[in-house]
Amino acid sequence: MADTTTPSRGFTLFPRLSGAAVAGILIAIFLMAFLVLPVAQVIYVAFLDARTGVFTLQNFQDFFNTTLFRESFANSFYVSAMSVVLATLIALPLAYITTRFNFAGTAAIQALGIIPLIMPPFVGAVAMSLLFGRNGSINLLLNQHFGFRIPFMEGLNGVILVQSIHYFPFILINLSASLRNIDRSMEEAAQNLGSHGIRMFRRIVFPLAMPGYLAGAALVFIKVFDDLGTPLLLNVNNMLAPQAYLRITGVGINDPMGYVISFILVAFSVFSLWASFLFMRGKDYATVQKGGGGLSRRDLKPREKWLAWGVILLILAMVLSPHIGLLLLAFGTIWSFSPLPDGFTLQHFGTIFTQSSQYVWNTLIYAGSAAVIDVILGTAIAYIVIRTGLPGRKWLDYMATAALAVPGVVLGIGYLRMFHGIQLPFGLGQMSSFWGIIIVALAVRRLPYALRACMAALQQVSLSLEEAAESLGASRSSTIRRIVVPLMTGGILAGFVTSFATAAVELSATIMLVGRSSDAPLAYGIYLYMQSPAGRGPGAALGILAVVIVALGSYLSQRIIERERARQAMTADRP
Amino acid sequence: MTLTKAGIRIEDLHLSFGETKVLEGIDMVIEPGEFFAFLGPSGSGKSTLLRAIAGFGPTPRGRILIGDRDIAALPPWKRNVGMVFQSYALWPHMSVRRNVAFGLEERRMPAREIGPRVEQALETVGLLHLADRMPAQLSGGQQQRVALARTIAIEPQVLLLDEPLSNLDAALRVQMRRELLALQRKLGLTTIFVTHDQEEANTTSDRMAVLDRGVIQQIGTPQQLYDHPENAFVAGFLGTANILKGAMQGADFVTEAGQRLPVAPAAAPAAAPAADVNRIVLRPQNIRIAASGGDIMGTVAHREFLGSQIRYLVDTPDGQIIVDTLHSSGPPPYDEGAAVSLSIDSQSAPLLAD
Amino acid sequence: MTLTKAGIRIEDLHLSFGETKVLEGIDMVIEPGEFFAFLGPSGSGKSTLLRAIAGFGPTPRGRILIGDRDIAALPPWKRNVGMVFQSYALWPHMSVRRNVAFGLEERRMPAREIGPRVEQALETVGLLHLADRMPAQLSGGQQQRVALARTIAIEPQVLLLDEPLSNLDAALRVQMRRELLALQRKLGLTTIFVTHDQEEANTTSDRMAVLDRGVIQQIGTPQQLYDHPENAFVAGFLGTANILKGAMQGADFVTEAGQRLPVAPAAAPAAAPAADVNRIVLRPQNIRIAASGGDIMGTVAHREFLGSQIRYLVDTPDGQIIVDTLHSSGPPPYDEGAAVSLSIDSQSAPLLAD
Amino acid sequence: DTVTVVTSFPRDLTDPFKAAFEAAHPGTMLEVVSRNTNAAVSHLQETRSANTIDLMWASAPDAFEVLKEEGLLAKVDVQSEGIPDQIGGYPINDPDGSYYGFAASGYGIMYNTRYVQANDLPVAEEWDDLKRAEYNGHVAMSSPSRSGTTHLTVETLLQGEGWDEGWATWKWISGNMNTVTERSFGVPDAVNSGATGFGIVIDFFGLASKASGFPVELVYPSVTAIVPANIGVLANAPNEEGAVKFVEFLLSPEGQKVLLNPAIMRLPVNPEAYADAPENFPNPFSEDFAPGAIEFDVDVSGARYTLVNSLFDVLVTYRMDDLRAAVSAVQKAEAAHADSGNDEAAALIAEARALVEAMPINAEQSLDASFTGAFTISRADPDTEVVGRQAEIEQEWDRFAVENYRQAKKLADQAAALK
Ligand SMILES: Nc1ncnc2c1ncn2[C@@H]1O[C@H](COP(=O)(O)OP(=O)(O)OP(=O)(O)O)[C@@H](O)[C@H]1O
Ligand SMILES: Nc1ncnc2c1ncn2[C@@H]1O[C@H](COP(=O)(O)OP(=O)(O)OP(=O)(O)O)[C@@H](O)[C@H]1O
Ligand SMILES: [Mg+2]
Ligand SMILES: [Mg+2]
Repeated sequence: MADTTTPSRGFTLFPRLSGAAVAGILIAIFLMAFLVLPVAQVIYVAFLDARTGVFTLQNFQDFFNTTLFRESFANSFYVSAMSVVLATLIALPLAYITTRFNFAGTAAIQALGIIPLIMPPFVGAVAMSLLFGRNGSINLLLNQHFGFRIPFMEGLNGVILVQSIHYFPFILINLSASLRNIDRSMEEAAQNLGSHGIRMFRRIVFPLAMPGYLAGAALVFIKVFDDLGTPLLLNVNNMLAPQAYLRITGVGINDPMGYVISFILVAFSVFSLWASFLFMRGKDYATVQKGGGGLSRRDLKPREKWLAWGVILLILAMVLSPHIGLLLLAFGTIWSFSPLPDGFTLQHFGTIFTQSSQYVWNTLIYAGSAAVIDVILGTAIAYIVIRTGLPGRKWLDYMATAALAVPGVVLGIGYLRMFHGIQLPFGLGQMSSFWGIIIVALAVRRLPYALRACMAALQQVSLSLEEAAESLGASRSSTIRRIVVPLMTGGILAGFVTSFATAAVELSATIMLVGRSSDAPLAYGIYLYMQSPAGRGPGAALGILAVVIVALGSYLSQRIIERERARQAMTADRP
Repeated sequence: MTLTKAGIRIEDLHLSFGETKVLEGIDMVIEPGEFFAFLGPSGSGKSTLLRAIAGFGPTPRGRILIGDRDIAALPPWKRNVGMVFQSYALWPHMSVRRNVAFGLEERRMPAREIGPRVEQALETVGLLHLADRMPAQLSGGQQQRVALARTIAIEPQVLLLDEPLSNLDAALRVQMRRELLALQRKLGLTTIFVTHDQEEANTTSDRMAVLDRGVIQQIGTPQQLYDHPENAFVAGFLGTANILKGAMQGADFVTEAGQRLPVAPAAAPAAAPAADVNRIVLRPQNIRIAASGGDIMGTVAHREFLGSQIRYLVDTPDGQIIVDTLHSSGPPPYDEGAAVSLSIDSQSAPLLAD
Repeated sequence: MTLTKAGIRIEDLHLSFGETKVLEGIDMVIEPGEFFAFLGPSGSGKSTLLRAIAGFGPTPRGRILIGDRDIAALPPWKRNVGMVFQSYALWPHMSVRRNVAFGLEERRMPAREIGPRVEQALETVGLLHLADRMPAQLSGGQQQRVALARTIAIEPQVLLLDEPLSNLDAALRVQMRRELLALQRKLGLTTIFVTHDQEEANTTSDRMAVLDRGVIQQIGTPQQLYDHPENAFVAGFLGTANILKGAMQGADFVTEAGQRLPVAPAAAPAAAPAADVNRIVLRPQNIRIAASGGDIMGTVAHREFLGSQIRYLVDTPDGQIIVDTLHSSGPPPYDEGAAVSLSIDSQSAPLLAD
Repeated sequence: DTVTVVTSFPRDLTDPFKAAFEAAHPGTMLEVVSRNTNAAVSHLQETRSANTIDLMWASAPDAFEVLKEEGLLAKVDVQSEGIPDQIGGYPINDPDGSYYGFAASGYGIMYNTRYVQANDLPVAEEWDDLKRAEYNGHVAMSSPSRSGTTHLTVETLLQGEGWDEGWATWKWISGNMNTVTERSFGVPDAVNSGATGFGIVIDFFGLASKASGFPVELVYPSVTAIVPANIGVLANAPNEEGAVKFVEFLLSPEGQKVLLNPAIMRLPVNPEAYADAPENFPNPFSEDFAPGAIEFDVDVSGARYTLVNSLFDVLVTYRMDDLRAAVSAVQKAEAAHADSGNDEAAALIAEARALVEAMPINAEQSLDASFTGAFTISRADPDTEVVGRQAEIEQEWDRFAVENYRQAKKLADQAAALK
């Protein structure tokens, strides 16, 4: 503090940059190098005349002239919007009950709530169709006893159902984190003025939790819009993302429309995000300001308790059904055209047991590191966007979020194009086949999840808490480290859990980048099994293993959140 | 809403946060329509008691009755008590107007009646012109007034105020206090007011309770408490007091330094025999300071300008004695270090026994 | 940290929130080691000005110098000004002890020195016994004291306090005020204090500035401001004032109702010629009330018990006049409706011109 | 000494070969990198500058064609004996020696016995059977653009029945489908789990599923495509010598025997290997296997490869709902007038059928280089002038299909409404 010289106005080679600016520039470089440029390397053909290679917008004109694409756009939009609605209906009661009441097993329910995100590729689809398909268990039973079927999985509605069951945890996690950040007195004031229950939730609690809800809802919307796996597995082709995928990945096909669609997906994702920003603008939702603590929890009356359990179990049964199917698949022998497998066996687990420890470790390392990178970047970007005036800061957010719209293959091919042939030092070999690049790819693809959570968390921290630290002499970085980050803990952990859980079962980018089978993660192993009829059981068993590992991880994080919350809250609020 | 005046009766109320006992055996009766104050030092349990009446915080042991109804088991929103929070607790996502309208909307009041009611409440607190701001755009005092408007708008049966005026300047405070009193009288609201400011408590409340460490020290009208404090805590808490040790000798109180002060028989606490009296409470304004000719000699140790008064701290054989004199324009007559003589009007000075 | 005393100079400071102008042309010099107060009504811009000095809020136009250094461009943490926030801003995730230790840790003080310093700061605010609680477990006043302890612990060059005592009771406030003053004197901290309580400003500050709507009305010592207000706002804001309209006739001031009041020549504002004088400020304590024999006749409209004083609102031909009398034990002498007569000590009453 | 192979084959196939190869060549390690065919091709294309892979090992002949076109395959000298030139009319090895067939697969109809029983369906044995109304909603296949082997099936029918008849067959079959899957493995999955009754699949999916215990059967229709599964050594292979060693092992009698492993179930290309085959194991070299097998014209197939895929996607995959609606309307109308002798209705139905079957282009156009060039940019001959853009043409076809299907449904509904 002694050498507080006034900044010299003389000639300097480098302009003086604040720490935030340096961080911003570094993040921009990272995103440029590992997202924008690789993707641009692939999708620039959208702007080229397919034959002459000269710049043209003709392809975009073709896009808008094509009925199929216009229909696909409308379908994608409809499916995304409806998925948000359905996901909200699922997530709201869970978030509400577990954060607002003293409820046994809150941590367990919150951890279970994340499991739907951990849907291993391929196996999930098989499990779903065995349960809900036209000849799945439920329809077989219905048909047998009542003579009708419910088309759960057919057409766009099937996509909506599966997507909302799959992605509602985004809303659940972010909304819960937000709910926990609301100052107790906000709600007491409302109760005092005669409001309570659902009404109070709608008018006071929910609006205050809006940053978290919007973060989750935006994720669900954009993710569903950009997702290709689920529609493809349900064989729904006339949506945008599957169209892009089918056109990009056909062997030997060189159709520029795939890249045009990819570009439009990215642009639309950024647009949706911008729209959600507009919605949030000028709304200051920080309520933690006086050193008061956390939302208060109420005890449930016995009747309410039964009701709450009923609702929760119903929802859990619904959203966990794919995993129940997975479990049956993993323990079942043959399961074909019957409500339940013909028999049960432990053999599939025996099969994978000998081979999968490598997969497990790789998955933990890849997904764990990627999630750590994500929360660090997410926190930094959130801080830069919300708390600094750096020019162009919003673009960090747009860029990072655009990753949602980039199909994994595109990123994978982009990485190969960018990094192949770059020899790493220390005998690490080719950059493109180095396992570290898988981590980077996972981190880039899952960054939007962590970022949204971090943004929501920061929005709820009152500026005056930071100002207090600064006035006590804490520099920006120290304030961030000691005040901002701890106060964001809930949101950061939420981001970590989502990134980790989803990265653990990611396949599309990794399958391009895995150089050696000893570097492969779990999802890759599942893929290997699921290529043959005999591999279905072991594949499902490996899927179960993935789910269990990730669920354990998220349960532990949940416990940490709960403990942290309890430490801050009034001691006597708990039983 | 039927606006029958409702009294409050609190019986043997105990409350603790985990291990920390915060309220211990509170008993009090607040009459219907009364303006009642809780006065006490920081951390004495005022807010906790108020919150218990409103239905917040840990569940207390004991009974709380509003009118004839035991409300201890009712949830907050069924109690029909309005509360102004010490931390304001304005909802940041709603404009001032919508904050104030909230309670009325919750009561399903027709929209066309809500508008005028809201404006009237904002008018009362002098913030009508800021009705469309968001809370974050208001100063501390303005936020506090919005919180007040929000609660009075619903005209509750019982009004609880937790230091509602602590962030306002004197002029505004006096004005708000009058408005509040007028409103209270008009509606006949039973009102409880938490404050640490005894002038505020004195001027507004019909009666008040002095709390210390979760125990009620005394209940009475402001003047009763001021003139007949039952213990040193109350005497000291309600205005500045010089408390001199000594004992009764006949009709006089003799200080430790031997100064003989004549006292009125009514000054001794009703319950205590004269033999137990061991302290006398001398109010600073009841001591006259002069260059000479008084009862007690001393030197001015310190002088403070209070505005309308000048306060002298005078060292005497009986310890330091505080003396207040009215301030007229110009330099105060006695400087620090000056030798002065104090004459004491001890006729009505309260006496204390342990 | 070198503890050279540093003065503060503010030159032509303007600040607005978007369209709303909040500070307009603030100029002031605060001497090194001075205890300075900002006084003003709610929403007048006190907090905004203080925050601008600390480096928060919208960037102002104008200059702020601490010592000789223009700090307007420095980030808050390089300014070495400690600030206590009106909203406390305690960190909910840290215990009281860790809240207080924070600033010291940031200054890289060795751990073994931090412990005692923290305890000492907590001792000063009387909260050592609660050192291991979390902020949410404290009462409002306790939270405010932690915020204070947190700031004084770092012994900054300049100390900014935003209503640091507003949630404390009178006794504690007086005590804290003394502690603060002692600390300030000991360390020679230049201190700025925002308050809406003129008694607080009077008793602690060396000088003070009265703000209204973002403009400084007057700067001076408390007694200067009280005795020689430059305008009606200052006169009214610093203590209760009866302001009567009228005009000078020779050496006397004649009220609108024709009452002739002799005044001292020094009472008129320095700048204004006698012909412009049109109002006189009468302090309530400088008016004596009696059953008869005074200058002005009136009836008691209202009576308030203030503790050490009794306040009468008396209706007279010159309007309602407030009169304060000292309270001794027993019922006050005049009831509402009683006919009384006021004698006015107008010799030193300040005069105002527009 | 490590040989690195990139493959789309499941573990069930690669593990036995790895074990057998390493046993036969002690000291040589087989490193298997698994990728689906698309990813493998993209990967090889992108990493050509510093290739780390020795061998490409996969089914789809078209993937090898792409690699060959781009010069990614090395021409190596491989010693093998007893392997004929052709199997089922399809050449086993690349004529230029860029890649080698090591096993053959036929196409067949796989069905779930429980499903068939529950729905009381007859077993479909020929492609034409699948056109019948009773199979409506019970069939699945994958899109030819997603699976090279499916493409061969489609093309086989087009060559065997002729362009227009071939397409007509595919459209009527497709009208009975409940799904067109994106992965070729999606079809056996659907049949195995009973989601659908019949699947058009490559034979080993059916054989291996049955071997794994699923209640499924496979039948070979008389017109079938026999497709070799291939292996090729990559240009600049880091270990070319080892790579050749592995190819030779694969083609050797020991290697061919591994194919009969119940989890693999592919047809060896060496006729002698069938001597050890289990009973009822299909033998493509036998007389009675697929008597209707046609002489497959590889050149025709190659010339319109992407065009056929695109045509199938636009007319069938992406317009599944419209096609299904039209087809079932026609089927209903036909059922209603099966023996009513109503001429008006018959005429309407015939018109509707013609609309469903109508194709936007004819066989000649499908082979016109200036037209197909729009679909094969990278492989187009620079001298041919290309007319139109793929997107433009596809939009045209799409309009054609939607309009025809709509019209066909209308006419069929009209017919059905007639007495
Ligand atoms: N973010 C903001 N946007 C617009 N106006 C604001 C904002 N913050 C404060 N103001 C306005 O600026 C004025 C000065 O506010 P400031 O907080 O400085 O008042 P103050 O003097 O500290 O008042 P108090 O004693 O009530 O705390 C007020 O009228 C307030 O409404
Ligand atoms: N959650 C809690 N856990 C433990 N102790 C608590 C908790 N909340 C309050 N307390 C303690 O209870 C006591 C009474 O608190 P309360 O808020 O009622 O004080 P108060 O009289 O309103 O004081 P103030 O004037 O400072 O607001 C205080 O000593 C406080 O530290
Ligand atoms: Mg309190
Ligand atoms: Mg303020």
